[in-house]
Amino acid sequence: DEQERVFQQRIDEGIKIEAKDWMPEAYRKTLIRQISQHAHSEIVGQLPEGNWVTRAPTLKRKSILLAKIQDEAGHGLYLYSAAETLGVSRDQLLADLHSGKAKYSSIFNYPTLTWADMGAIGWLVDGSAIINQIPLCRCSYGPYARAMIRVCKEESFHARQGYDIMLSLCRGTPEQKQMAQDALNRWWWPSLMMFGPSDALSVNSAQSSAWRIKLFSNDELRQKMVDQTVPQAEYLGLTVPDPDLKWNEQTQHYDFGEIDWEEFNNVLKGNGPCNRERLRARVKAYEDGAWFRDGLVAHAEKQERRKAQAAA
Amino acid sequence: DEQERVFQQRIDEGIKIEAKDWMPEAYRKTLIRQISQHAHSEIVGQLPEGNWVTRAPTLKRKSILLAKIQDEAGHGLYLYSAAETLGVSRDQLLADLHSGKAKYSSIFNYPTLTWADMGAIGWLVDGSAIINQIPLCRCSYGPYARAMIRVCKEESFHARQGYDIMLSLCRGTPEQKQMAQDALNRWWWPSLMMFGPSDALSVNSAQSSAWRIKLFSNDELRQKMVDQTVPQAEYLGLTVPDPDLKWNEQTQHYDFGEIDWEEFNNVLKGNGPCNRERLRARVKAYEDGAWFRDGLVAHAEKQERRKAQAAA
Amino acid sequence: MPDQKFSYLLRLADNATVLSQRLSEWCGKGPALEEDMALSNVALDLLGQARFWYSYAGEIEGAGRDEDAMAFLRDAHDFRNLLLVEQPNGTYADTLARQFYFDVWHFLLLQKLTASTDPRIAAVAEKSLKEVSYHARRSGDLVVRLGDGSEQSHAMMQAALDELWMYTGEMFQPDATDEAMAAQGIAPDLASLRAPWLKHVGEVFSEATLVLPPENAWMQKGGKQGVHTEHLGYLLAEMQFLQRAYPGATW
Amino acid sequence: MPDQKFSYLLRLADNATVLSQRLSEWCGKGPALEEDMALSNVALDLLGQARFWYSYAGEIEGAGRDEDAMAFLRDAHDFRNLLLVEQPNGTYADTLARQFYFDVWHFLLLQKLTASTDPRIAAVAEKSLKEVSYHARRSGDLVVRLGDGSEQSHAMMQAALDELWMYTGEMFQPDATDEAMAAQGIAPDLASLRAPWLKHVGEVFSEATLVLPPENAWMQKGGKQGVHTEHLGYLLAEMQFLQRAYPGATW
Repeated sequence: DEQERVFQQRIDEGIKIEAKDWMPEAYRKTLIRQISQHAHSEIVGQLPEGNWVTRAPTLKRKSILLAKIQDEAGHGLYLYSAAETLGVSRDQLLADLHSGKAKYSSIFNYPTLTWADMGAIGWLVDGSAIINQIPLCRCSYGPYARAMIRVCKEESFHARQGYDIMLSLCRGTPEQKQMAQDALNRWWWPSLMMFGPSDALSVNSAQSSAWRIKLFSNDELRQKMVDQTVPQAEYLGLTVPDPDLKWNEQTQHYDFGEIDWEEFNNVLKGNGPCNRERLRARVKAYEDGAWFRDGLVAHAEKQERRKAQAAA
Repeated sequence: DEQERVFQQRIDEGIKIEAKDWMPEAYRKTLIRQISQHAHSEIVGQLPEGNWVTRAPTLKRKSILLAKIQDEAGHGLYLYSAAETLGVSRDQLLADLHSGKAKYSSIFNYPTLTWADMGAIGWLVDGSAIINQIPLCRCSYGPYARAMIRVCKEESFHARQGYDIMLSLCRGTPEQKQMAQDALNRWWWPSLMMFGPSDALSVNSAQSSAWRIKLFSNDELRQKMVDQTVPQAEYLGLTVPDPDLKWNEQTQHYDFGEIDWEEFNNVLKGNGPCNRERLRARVKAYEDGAWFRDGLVAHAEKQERRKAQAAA
Repeated sequence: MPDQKFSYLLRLADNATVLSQRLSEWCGKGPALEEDMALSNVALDLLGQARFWYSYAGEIEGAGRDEDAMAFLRDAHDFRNLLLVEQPNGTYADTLARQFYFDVWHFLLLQKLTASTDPRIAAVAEKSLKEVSYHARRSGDLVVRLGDGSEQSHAMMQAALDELWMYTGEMFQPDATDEAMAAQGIAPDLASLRAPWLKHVGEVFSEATLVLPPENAWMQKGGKQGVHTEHLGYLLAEMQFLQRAYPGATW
Repeated sequence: MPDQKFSYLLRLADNATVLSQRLSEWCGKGPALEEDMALSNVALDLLGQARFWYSYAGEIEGAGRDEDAMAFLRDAHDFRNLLLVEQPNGTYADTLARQFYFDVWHFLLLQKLTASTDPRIAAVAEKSLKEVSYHARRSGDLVVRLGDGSEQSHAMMQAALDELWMYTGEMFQPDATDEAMAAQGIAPDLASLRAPWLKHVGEVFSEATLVLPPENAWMQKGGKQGVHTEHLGYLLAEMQFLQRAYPGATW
């Protein structure tokens, strides 16, 4: 149809789509799903790190971690706002998260067991997130692209901070280095899984590519992450937990082992170590906070009425 | 009246009153109040010590402390049973505790702030309790006297264990000794207050004496505690926090300073550091446990019905 | 291979320590005085067992670590307890569910350990078995009475038992340490405990009018290898505070 | 008397540390995203202030203790914070009530400290005052909106404010340290803060349609002298775990 043709042409010409522009319903829906999933990930992602804020080992590290989590709440806000431009409310999005209908990144269903996990999450998880997100700064939907620009700037800061934690641990006592290695062992594979199923199994990618809301394939991005991270691990003196990992002179990339997709699918299905806790923590926060939100609304309404009465 | 005369005569002759014997209503009421207050003290008294079970410094100390608190629950049981012989139910007694109508020993409204408090409570609080309770093993009401015999035997064990904690601390590092001194500083005066107001201000004592449910005056017992405890403190190398304390050659007792009865009355009125927490913790335990108790009752009733049906 | 035996003993000891720690959190807060006393009893038995296992482990290690060094000076990743026992107390139904699953397994395990080729393990198991057979009787009995009790107690027991089910798989999943112990006759083949456990648990569920969760449900694992849930770190921070804050002191 | 100044600085630092620790327990669990961010903001400001005060205290002491030695290697009886700030988070209403009482006092105190005869204290106070004036505006504003909000929010705010009232007396009760500081012009006369505090708090209560608890109510005390409530020990056990478990490590 003509509208769709014009719409696709704008995208092909690199013109941003804005909230008030016409767009195909499928484009709107896909974007809402993608942006809200991303927003939910920021919000749920506060929890595994929040688990160590009260136990951060120094006041400075505590400040940095707290500020990082605060940034994540901020990212959640930008992204919910971006989703709202597509005609859905934050409350509706949260309801979908709480009911289990909407997803968030599976990586946050793993537990944070030592302080080194704060390093590994920054380094590997934020590192992977950035690789995923940088292309989205150029995606076709304007509000999303602009939100991603802000997000990426802060994320790269977080990734550096995470690496700095790892560096301190690796230069520290043998126990600290062991902690760092253990964290790498536990977070390596889940971080690779963050890029999603391999291209062969990935659905819906073609349409998303055409719409320019998916700019690289999962496997391309995953390879980029491996290539970028392995030398960093070497610099730390840590061993990547993959016996098949080796540099390939021909491809000029690292070859790496087979991902355990059964584990990936299980975590996705709700069987990760912390799926239950994460969702419950969010639902509890929301439900416990109902009186607070309602109270503020009640006050605002009273003020409105008073203003109206004063004006009358 | 004749019944009362005979009753008093039995008491004077040292014959025990038993549950089925006739007794004046005031005797029954006074006993219920006294025994239940004592039972409540055992139950509430679990809380300040329970506060350190999870933080006991060795497995052995943890076992000893846990066993001690278990004994206290047991004492609560004996004492509630003794009170029940007077025609009141445990549920009614607990309701009175929870509503604030019944009292428990004010000493448990002080916080336990360090491990040394486990020592000080055993040494000073259980020590004072024993001095209070030993005479009651010979009180006029049989079920109460028999409960007290069991209680006192275990309490003296607890007091020794508490002293042993103090001894270890006083022979330990300077920080540990400081901990012990600090605990003595905080528990000394409240322990003296456990014996109640000074005789001059004490009400109802005459009748209780005649009934042989109060065998010594508050001040006599308090003096006994001071005389017994001061040399123990000296052996530990600790300083009793009373500048007026000194041996009196003439009386062959220790003279000691004025008790701050304003503090005593304030704690009694509910203004102690932990009155609110203690009572709330008990009420919460009781309310949270309602489904459990109800479930057991429901099961027992089902079993009864099944038995009746099988018999029919 | 003393290293494997050392690891194995730590598992026994850590299970007992962590579970007794959880139980002692109930101190003075149980639903009835009788329950306060019974829970303390179980906690005390487990503490006693932990002390035996730690002492033996320490002797095998030969590095001079006593029971308290073992319990208070290892961090979470060195703990080898089952995920089940570190789960928070929750409601009293949750606490009972956790206890019931563990007790039945513990009983079956100790029963086999009485025939261990290691005479010291056999002796401690013998002594512990008496205690644990009481634990298992008690928790099973309560599951029956509450499951077949009021509507509310039935619902609460079912929810609690469902909730913890995913932590039971680990009890029967042998790893290299378990296999080495079995090969030497020191400990039984773990997998062999599964059928009797399921049978006993199933009977209790049935008497309690409760529904057994699906046998093939997804199971969590990692505790025996030191990969725990987020709960253990908090438990240890509290439990170990004094030993950590006053290193070298005698208490 | 550097010792008195050292003690005084610890009070300022410990208040900030303990309260920021409590606030950070809310991390990711607030009633709205905006609140999560605002609480983190306040916690971050307080952490920053704590670091300044600790560093200065460490310099005065001259024993080589840095901010982390102060925060992580002292036990509860050495902490000098007000009882108010160590109280558990409770509901969000409890957290807000605690914050409101503290913020107003903190603001009034810092305002006076900007005129301290100790130039370093004056400078830190100056910087902190900007942050804390925002804290006090924010918490006062929320008390008004929730007090004059729904029936439920009104009831919850009133209950929370009543509940914590007994911990406010200590803020205005000078002891020897406070008096020494006042005599040297380093800090204000604490008692002089009471009237303006009551005035401001009273105005907020009134705008919030809340009832001010009785001025002459019984007040708890002890925090400034190191005699705390039972809550602080648990807070520190958690907060200090890593520094205690890995002594001497650099993070």
